[in-house]
Amino acid sequence: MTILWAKADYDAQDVRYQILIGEGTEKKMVAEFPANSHYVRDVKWPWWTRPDRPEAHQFNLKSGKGLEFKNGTPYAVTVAVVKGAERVEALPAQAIPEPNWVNWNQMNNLLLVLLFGAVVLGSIQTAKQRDIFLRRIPGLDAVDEAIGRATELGKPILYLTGAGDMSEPSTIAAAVILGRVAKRVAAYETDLLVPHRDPIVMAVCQEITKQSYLEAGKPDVFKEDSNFFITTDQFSYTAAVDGIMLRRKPAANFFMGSYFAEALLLTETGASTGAIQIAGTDSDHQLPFFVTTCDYTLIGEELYAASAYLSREPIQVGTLRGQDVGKGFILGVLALGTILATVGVLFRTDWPRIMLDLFKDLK
Amino acid sequence: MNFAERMLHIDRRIIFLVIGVCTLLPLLYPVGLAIKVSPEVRGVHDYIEALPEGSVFLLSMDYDPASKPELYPQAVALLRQAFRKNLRVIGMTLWLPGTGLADQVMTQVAREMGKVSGKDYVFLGWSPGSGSLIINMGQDLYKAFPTDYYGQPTRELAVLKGTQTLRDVNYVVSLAAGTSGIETWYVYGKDKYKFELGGGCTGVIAPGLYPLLRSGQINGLIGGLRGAAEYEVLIGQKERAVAGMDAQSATHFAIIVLVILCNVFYLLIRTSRKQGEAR
Amino acid sequence: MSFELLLGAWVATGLTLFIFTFLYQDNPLFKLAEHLYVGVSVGYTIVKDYDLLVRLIYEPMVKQGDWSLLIPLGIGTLMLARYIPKATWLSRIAFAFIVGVGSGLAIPRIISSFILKQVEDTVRPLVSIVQGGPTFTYNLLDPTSNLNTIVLLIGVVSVLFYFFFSIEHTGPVRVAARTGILFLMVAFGAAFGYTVMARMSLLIGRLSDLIEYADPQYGRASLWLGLATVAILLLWNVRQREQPPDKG
Amino acid sequence: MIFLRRQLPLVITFVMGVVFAAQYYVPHPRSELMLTEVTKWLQIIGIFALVLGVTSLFHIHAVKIRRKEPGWGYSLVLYAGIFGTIAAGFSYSSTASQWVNGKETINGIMTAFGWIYLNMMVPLQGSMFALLAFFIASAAYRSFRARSREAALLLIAAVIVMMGRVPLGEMLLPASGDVTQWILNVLNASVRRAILIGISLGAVALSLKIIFGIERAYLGGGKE
Repeated sequence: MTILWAKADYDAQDVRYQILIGEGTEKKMVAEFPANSHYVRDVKWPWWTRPDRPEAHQFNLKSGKGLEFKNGTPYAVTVAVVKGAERVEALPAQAIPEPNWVNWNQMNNLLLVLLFGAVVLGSIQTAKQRDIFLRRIPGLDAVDEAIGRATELGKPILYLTGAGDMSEPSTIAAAVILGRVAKRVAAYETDLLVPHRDPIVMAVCQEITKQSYLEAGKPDVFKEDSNFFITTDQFSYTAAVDGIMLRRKPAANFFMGSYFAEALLLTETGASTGAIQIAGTDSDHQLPFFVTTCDYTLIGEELYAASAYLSREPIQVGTLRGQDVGKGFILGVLALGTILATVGVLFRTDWPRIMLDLFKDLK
Repeated sequence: MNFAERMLHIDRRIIFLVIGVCTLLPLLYPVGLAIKVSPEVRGVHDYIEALPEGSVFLLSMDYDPASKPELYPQAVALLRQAFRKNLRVIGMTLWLPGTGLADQVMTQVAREMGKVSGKDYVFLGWSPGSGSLIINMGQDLYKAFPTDYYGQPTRELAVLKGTQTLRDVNYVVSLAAGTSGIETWYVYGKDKYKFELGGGCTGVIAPGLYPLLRSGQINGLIGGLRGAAEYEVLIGQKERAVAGMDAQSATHFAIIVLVILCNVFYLLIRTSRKQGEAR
Repeated sequence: MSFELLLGAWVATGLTLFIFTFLYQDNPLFKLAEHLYVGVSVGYTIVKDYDLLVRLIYEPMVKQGDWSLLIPLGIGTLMLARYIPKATWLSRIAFAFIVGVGSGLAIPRIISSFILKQVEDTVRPLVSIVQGGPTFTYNLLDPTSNLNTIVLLIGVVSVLFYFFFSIEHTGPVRVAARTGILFLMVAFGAAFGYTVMARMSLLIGRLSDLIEYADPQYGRASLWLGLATVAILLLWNVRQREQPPDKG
Repeated sequence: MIFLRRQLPLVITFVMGVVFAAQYYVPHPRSELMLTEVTKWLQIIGIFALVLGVTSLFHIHAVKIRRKEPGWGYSLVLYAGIFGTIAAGFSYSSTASQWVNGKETINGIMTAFGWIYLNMMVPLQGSMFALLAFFIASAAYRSFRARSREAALLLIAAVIVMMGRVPLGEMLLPASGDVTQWILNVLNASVRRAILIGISLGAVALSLKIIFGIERAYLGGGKE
């Protein structure tokens, strides 16, 4: 419940306001504060819900300690001014608390969700109808190079899909890229090893690998057990994969998907065997280790982009396009917002708020 | 293979040995270097210091044994300060494997400060759901945790009197070792239930939390063992974290020296190769 | 000292040393400790889960008669249907519920905390009012000074440019994206440095425990067990050499 | 049947997603109550998800032991770990004269379960992660080369932060502490913010696609 009243010229530190409330005639004081505080402007109201001019006073009453509002019961609320021994009470106002159905302050949030949703769905539609340009991702050339080298050396290729399950975007991307790698590998008839940490991811990857061998015209060289499950436990998995690296000495190691502390244990061991290492992850806390220990790293969203680039599937390409539009929009907001905020300070005007408030996180 | 190349391909077990020795020696023979306190650590400390007696302080120990060396000293320091200020302390964890550690640290510090479970503090233990658990606590604490860790009904505990939801909590600090930690508390908790939030975390995730610190989503951040050492300095009880800082200094310098050596050898190889090409 | 504490010290020391043998190379001692680790943590989870089942389901349902909890119980059971080949599809209903609620909860909250809030904090005026007049503050140590606002803005904008995929990186975009890479590298370097600190702290924690257990009151556990571990490793190495290498 | 198998999950996802996204904007007590209830359900369902993981682990090692695959002895150790911990978790503590029931301590007295936790689980997990300290050092030695301008920047930033976060560094190079603060607070924060915005857009897009049934990979397997 919000109480509002106009600013008075006697507002000063030594004058105090009291808030009184009661059911019927009996009123009790719930708050007292200096008269030069509790202005509307102290509270972050966006312009579309601001109840009064910024100079007005406001006080928020909430159910809580010593006060329990019942919905539908009328309450009498009033404000009193106290200065020294003087005390003036204003006429009480009637108020009936009603629960709100909509939090109007957050409408900018909803607006963004709807806008972004429309952009993403729209981009997917567009991608289904025509080609959308995607820039080349330099890391992908390294993939082909690594496969080529493994073939020359006659050594296997190790591909990891990370710690995530199929609901994570990075795992989905890792599975898509595996398809592409498998197709190349099939064409060269090189060995492929894909140890897994999640049974469902393994099942999905098995399908994808099989499909790739078919597409490469080499279904006869496909081995059912190139995808295999090790364990869900982080360190047992790591120890086992490290063992594979040391014994089989793969010529190329791929680390795609999401990773945790095990990342360094894997890439360091891989580097010690002299393999070409290519990583791609959106786990930003592990990126520094991939960047330093691997020959090439797809950073963050680059992983999603790589999978869209390779698959050319309209849904993925469209989503990527939608995200780009979103980023462009945010860039615009940042630029325009900074200019407006500066103008606001320089000329001490209030109108830039009309736009700035739209991009504030309000409750 | 020349000398530089051989040095670059040195058996890594020698490096392991160097690191081991550099950690062990200062632990055995400490020097006691001075520690400077950073503003983000002071943020948490000063906020607790300013809380009036009887305020509700919730400490969520969201870590597992793997992060004990960094976060356990932080928990000890925070609890000591909170108990000294006579705050009402609520302990809990979002990480299942951390339950025992959290229980141990609460019991130990409480005993040391002469505090009683149920009256001065409560340990709620663990419950699954992370984000949904926090929302649940924001709606009704007694429903989210019908009993505390020891099976006492929360509704009847003196320490929780008047604390029905997260809205009634004055300050929350999450000591986090990863996801289901500070961000979770912000997104599902502070965002809606408007308590003040501070954080402590392991060194690995600290850089990622700086945007939240900058934008005021958390009012302070204790980062890693170093942060814990700073906190121990602030509350004037120097212990494990401060003791570890010498070893930390030594290992950091060992690594810096290794990096410099690596680059020297690398440059040597590169120049000799260039000369070879020129010939 | 009680027997429990003493035994605890010896077990903890032994297991720590066994794990550290991995630094030498993968060996049976490490494998033993590692499998024990997995076993104990799984056992721990099971015990805690059971306790929770009692607290969250049994007590509210049977003692307080909150039968609405049958719904999550049912959905949870559907998840287990994954093990029955013919009924696997039932588990999809459970996944659909979890993922649906999760996605719904996430959308507005992510927009609020990670997009709006971050944009709000990046958009700041490039001048400040100091003593009534507009001034440009350039204190690097104050994160909110105008100079840092500009640096921050450049960083955010250039890194966002690097992550544009549907336009070619040429001309000004290329310049922005290159700047973005430089910012990325500095941030990664900082994170690396910070992580070094974290990992070293863990090692310090383990080693200070070992030092504590080397005390005579624990029967010098670390020293004796350390010697034993080294001896076993040597023995194993010798046996390993005698055997043909392709076994095990 | 086809509706049940294919359409029903999508319908459930859609309804749940839309309802709980909308809930955020509705502060009415009834909508809050619904949120409380369903989040509690999610907590309970979470337990079943853990069961899934544990069963698959049980299965794999049972197979190993039955087939006497190489290293099956270790699988026995694993089983011993599991059952030993469970037994301790449900044992009777004579010192506290009470059933342990999964408590590490009872009235401040450590139980057998607490003993296993403190003397086995804590040192094992801690040591596993401490191994990383050694690996990070060897990674720094072998890979931290100034191969390019970018690599050099990374290296310098890392060295400054390593110096700025320890007392010795601040003593030798007093500015390193301040520079570290600046790198973390400004440079690092700006990059993280950009990555955060990018990944958040990705996450929102994925959530939207899941709600509208465009993305179905989480349901497992493309075929039905």
